[in-house]
Amino acid sequence: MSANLAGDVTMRYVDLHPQAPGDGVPVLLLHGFGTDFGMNWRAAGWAQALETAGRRVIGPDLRGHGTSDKPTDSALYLPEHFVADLLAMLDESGVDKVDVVGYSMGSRLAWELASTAPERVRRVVLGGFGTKNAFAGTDLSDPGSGDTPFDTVYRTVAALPGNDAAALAACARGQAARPFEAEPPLTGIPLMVVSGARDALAEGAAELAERCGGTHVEIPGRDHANAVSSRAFRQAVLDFLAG
Amino acid sequence: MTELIERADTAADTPVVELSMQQAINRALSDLLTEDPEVLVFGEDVGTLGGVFRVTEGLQKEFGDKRVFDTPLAESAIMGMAVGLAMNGWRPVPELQFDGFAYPAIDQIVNQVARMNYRTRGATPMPITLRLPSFGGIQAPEHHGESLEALFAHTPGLKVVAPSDPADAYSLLLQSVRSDDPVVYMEPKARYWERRPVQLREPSDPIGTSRIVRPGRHATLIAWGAMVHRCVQVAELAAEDGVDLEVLDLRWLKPIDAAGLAASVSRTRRAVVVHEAPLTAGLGAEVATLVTENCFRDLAAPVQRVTGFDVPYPAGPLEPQYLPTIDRVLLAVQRTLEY
Amino acid sequence: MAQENFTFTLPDLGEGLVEATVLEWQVAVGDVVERNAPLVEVETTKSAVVIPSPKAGRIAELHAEEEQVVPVGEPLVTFEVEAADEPQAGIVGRVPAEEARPARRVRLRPPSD
Amino acid sequence: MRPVSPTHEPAGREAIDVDHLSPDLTRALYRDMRTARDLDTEAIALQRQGVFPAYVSVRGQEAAQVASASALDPARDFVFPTYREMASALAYGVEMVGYMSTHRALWHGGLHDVAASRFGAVNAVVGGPVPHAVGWAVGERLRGDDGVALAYFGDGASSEGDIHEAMNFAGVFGAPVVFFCQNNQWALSVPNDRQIAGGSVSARAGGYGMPGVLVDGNDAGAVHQATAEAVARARRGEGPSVIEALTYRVEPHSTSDDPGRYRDESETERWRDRDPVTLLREALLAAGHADEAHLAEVDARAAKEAERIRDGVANAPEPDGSDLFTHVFRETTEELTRQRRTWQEEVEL
Repeated sequence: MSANLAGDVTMRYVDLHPQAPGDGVPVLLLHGFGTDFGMNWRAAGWAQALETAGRRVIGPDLRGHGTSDKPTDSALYLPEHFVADLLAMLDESGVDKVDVVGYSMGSRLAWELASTAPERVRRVVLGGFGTKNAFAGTDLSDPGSGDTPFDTVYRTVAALPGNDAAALAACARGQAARPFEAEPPLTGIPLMVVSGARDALAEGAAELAERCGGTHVEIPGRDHANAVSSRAFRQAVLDFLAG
Repeated sequence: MTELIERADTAADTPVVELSMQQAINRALSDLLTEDPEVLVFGEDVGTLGGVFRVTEGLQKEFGDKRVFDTPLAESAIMGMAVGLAMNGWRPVPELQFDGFAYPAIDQIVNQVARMNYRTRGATPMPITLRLPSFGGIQAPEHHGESLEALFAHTPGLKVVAPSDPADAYSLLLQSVRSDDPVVYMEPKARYWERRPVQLREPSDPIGTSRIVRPGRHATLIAWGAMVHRCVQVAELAAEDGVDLEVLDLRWLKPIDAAGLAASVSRTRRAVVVHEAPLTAGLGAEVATLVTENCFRDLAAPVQRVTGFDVPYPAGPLEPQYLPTIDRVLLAVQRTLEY
Repeated sequence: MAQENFTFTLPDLGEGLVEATVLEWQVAVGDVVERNAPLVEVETTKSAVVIPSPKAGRIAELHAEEEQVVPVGEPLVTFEVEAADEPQAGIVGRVPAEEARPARRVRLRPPSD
Repeated sequence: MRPVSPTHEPAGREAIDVDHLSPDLTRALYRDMRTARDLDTEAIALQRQGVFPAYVSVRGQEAAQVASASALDPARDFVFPTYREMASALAYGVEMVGYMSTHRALWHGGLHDVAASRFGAVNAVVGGPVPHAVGWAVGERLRGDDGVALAYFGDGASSEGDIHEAMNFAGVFGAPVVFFCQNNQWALSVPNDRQIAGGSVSARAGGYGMPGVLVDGNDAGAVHQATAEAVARARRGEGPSVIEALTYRVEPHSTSDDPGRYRDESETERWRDRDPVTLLREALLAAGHADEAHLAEVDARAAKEAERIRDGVANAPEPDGSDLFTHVFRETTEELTRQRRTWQEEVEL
């Protein structure tokens, strides 16, 4: 039932081509919970940095976010629906393979995409993400009511203009319904994990990288909210993707 | 389901540059000469000198004197030559140096350019764009401050456009020159110099689309060319009084965006049309009629016109009293608000 | 070409934000920057953003330290930029002067509806 | 070829000779002039029968028109006519039913395909198309092609500012244009001495730095030679020239004109006697280019062709009302589409 319904949700995305194309593999940027491509990536300087590096950028607003449809049924936010959206988008854009860079919830989905369709992913970057269950201790029937790091995030983003609090709550419940499993590890695809040194939501980032045979980069002084815009993060990713 | 909402690439996503309208038109001409080897730019002083307003500066140097050339001083022959060049497969972009000098060429423009495609039943298209520095506001001598838009808009077979800012000047010129119909492209001289950050964009709206420059709720100010800027000034002042004015830049004076006018005025319920040309039989009458035809039931007040007076365009010192002033526009707005 | 200073103040980065924290400068005094090059990374209560440079020019002064909270509208950075050429009039007429604040006599009353 | 010194008042019939031209050419000139004469006669009749609202006769100007148009190459040149160039169109190979339809007022400019025939639309603004010829010719040179533009205009049009502007442009740009003035001595009711200051259009060429010649416009051989020389010169890249062919409009300005109000019938009679078709016929016989039997056969065929064109144009369908809207723009506008709907609902019914 939900599979059929999933077809009714439209995910909207942007496709930015550099003026001087370099690497032929596009970079897929997956934003975090409660934000969108413009806020998470473009405003944080990523679109411009990748454009300058000659990289084509594909940037979806994940379902429930930004310009995309925002259903309020949590069954429509299971990770496999997001992965199906992303694969449909890649097919529509005629893209075989991407480098995928996720942040927070976007990292979880990058992991799922790479596990489901490893042939479509060349390299993967997981930002603001670790082994910790992001929803631990949160009452998802009433997110934002408690004091967990996720409650704090939820309260901030639910108040942002353009966001639909009910859709975001449904999204949280859908994600939580399939808790993240770091097993089996993601091997065979070069992987990097990046996290702010003060990011409570990215506990276990280094461990996750190690399990997958990847590298871990820590951004000093940064937390979950502000690691994404740091120059050190961008530079680390540009180097990793170019290598 | 997925849906692409933005595709940016080299052409569409050019960097923001600071340009005057002069420079934006120059860029457009340069890009047109580059993209289409059939584009020719000619007129009085457009070559070596680069135009009396420097709009064609550097183009002859870049593209050679076969693509960008000076003609003798004869407006009728400039337009007649454009007809012949078009018949021979070229895409002429003639300049007539000033609005008032278009009158000697009216025979060629009206009798020949405008109807050649019609009279030959499509055998000889006229993809001619006449660039015409137009309107007043620079205290120029007589015959250098005329507004001919009603005359051109009244001529079957012509399309007429007047940009109001550098970004529009660029994309509307691309659109005009690429059109296979003859277009009179009226450049508001008074807006030539102000520099603005501009993203040079490919035209995205179809020919005949207006643009909301400033959204508002209480009344729509309708203008084109330099009067758009005047209306924006008025709207900013009105905002201090708690009056929220929408400014609609008509852009295309033929075809006129009747739907765009209707959409705006049926929301705001009041309209004031502002132009430099004299009142009687000016294009404001056409705009007012379109608004009345399409929004009669929504209108809270009759459409107001603020225009030049029915007098010959005056000498410099009187120009500020002839052109629609801020107070005259504000008074017209007040009349619609208090009707 | 003549040089002039241009001071860029912290813009409102979202609806109704009143301040932002400077996270990291991406330029230093003396640097020559292009328009739209990354200028400074700031964080608001809503998000962290990189502000692109509004001007091309040389950085003359940074008005805030990293970690410092800057209210919207306060100076952020001063550029030394090339002064724009004075526009030259055409063969006839004058370049219209741009009034800083246009004069008016008429005051409006908002409509009741 | 004997030197000609055409005058406004012919002393007599002044026989012409065509020894300098090939028999094939002179026979073709005769055929086209004869056909044009017959078609002209048919057209005047059609006007009197109420088929044409009006007609402008070319009678007496057949040599000037046919012999000049025959000096061009319809595959690469382009003709810019006014409204009295029926014989030129015929000699140039224009589809004549379409061309003549303008006189039946089926379509302004005519229904012939201007682009394919390389013969411009009939144009009532005399002088107006002359700058077009210059533009076309400049375009030809810009592309590196060797086509030549020939612009027809009359003694009346020579007073128009556009003629001056066009000649000056052509001189400045070195454009391959032949400015062909058919001086038929009467601009409607105004004679040359009230029209042309200085008395000569061809003499003005010198002021533009181009050659100008005056030829006997009723002498097909002379017209052809002068035009061929001007065309060859232009084709070689040596620029424009002016030809003034002195002839005479023996018919009224148009079928609705009364020349009795402004000119003496005896003058007209003297020019009727110098009929260019008769002069050429006699010259062909004298030169041995054709015999009576051949000419009789040509005459018969010309009459038949004129009838074919006459019947074609008389029976041509009237344009559909929707044609009002069809060619106003290449890309039509919403407003015009709306007006077309109004036409459908309120006029077509």
